[in-house]
Amino acid sequence: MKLVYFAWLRERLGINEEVVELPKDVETVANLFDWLKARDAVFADVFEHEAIIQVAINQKHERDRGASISTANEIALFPPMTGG
Amino acid sequence: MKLVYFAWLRERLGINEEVVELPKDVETVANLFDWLKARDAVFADVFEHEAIIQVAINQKHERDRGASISTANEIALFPPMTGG
Amino acid sequence: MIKPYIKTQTEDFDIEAEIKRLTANNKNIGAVVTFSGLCRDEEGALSALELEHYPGMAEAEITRIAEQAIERFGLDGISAIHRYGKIAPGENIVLVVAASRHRQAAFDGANFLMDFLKTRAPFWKKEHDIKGKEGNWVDAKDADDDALSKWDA
Amino acid sequence: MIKPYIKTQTEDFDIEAEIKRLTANNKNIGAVVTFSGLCRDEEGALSALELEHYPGMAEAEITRIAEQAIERFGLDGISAIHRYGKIAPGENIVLVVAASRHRQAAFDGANFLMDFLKTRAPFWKKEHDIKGKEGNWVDAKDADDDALSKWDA
Repeated sequence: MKLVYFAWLRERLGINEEVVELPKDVETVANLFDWLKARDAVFADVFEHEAIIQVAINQKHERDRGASISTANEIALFPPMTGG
Repeated sequence: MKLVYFAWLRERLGINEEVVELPKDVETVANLFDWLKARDAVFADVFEHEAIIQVAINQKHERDRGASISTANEIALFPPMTGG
Repeated sequence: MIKPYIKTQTEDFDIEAEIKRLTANNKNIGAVVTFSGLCRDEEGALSALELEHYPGMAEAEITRIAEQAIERFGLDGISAIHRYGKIAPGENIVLVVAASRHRQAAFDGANFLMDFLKTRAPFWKKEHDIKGKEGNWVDAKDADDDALSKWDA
Repeated sequence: MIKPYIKTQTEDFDIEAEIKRLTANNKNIGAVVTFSGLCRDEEGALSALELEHYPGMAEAEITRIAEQAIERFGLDGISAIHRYGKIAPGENIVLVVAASRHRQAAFDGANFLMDFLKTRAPFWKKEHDIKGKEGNWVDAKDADDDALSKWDA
């Protein structure tokens, strides 16, 4: 599965994107957040106020942290959007 | 005093503008309407449904038929406006 | 003190140039809204609209409404150009441009000026049909009067 | 079936050309509203905004919102062009154009798309100050979330 990062998330994590192999029990957005934080101290730090982090699954915005990620090819993580 | 006419009022009356000498007792918009109708059968006809005729005194829209015309240099008569 | 730019003219206008007129010397403008009103062909029945106006009063009335819009919405600039004479379907009739720091003020300013212009600016439209015959003077619409009520304070 | 014209690009856009794109083949359009969002210089403090976007999702989200606008307001056309990359004060960032038979639909369509684009389209702005230093990422504004509430059915 591909993970992509934008804006200050990208900058603070120091990566644009990565391909990860998730364990079988990482089934939801919330599971993914926990897995990322456990994996890496920088992620744990950046995800400290994780409530504001926005998620898109296969390029669709997903607000439900309980949403399944089982069919996801690409998950994006980013701050609140400031377009326009 | 100058009277100016626009749109279908102008067309039906057959004049763009005229200079008139009003009698002393023609003091309001309502008086002017009565005076014009009495003066001319075409005016009487065109002013039959006079409620929709709009008035501008010195280029300012005036909805009050009782408004004084004593300081007017120019009075315009026209149908409801359809700009934009 | 912001001054409206108001014109009546027979020729077409350049929207890009009119936007630049408001933004060129003010880099704190964040939002520009334009409204252009076009002549519709009424499903092919219309060959032209002929617009008559009351010179002097037309510019004065639009200026008065535009000054209200500046004050009410805190605009950094507002312009209106209204054409008169014969206008073919697909051609521009009227342009309003409103500029502000923030977007809602620009939207409201342009919308407000258009609503008042429709019923307060001394212009009248006559239809010419496709056979070249002069047709009817367009009636004022109740919907245009109703549109004003949304601006009641 | 009306299809929105949606683009993300680094280069500036031509507002006049974008209006023509919607009106050229439809003489029953009577109203065109454009919104342009410009980079403000924040009283001279800002040298540029840098816009980052999520390619693919950005176009898809704006298209989705634009399709809602067509349906909801009965538009005859709608376009949006959003720039990304470095943008200097006074330059355009985003353009929305909405066309309809009648003016309120065009105003509402453009306003609706802008409100949703602000908080739903995956773009992020970073400030560069006049000393050339990369500054902060712009925070999302509560006011932009609040603006959406006016579209609750």
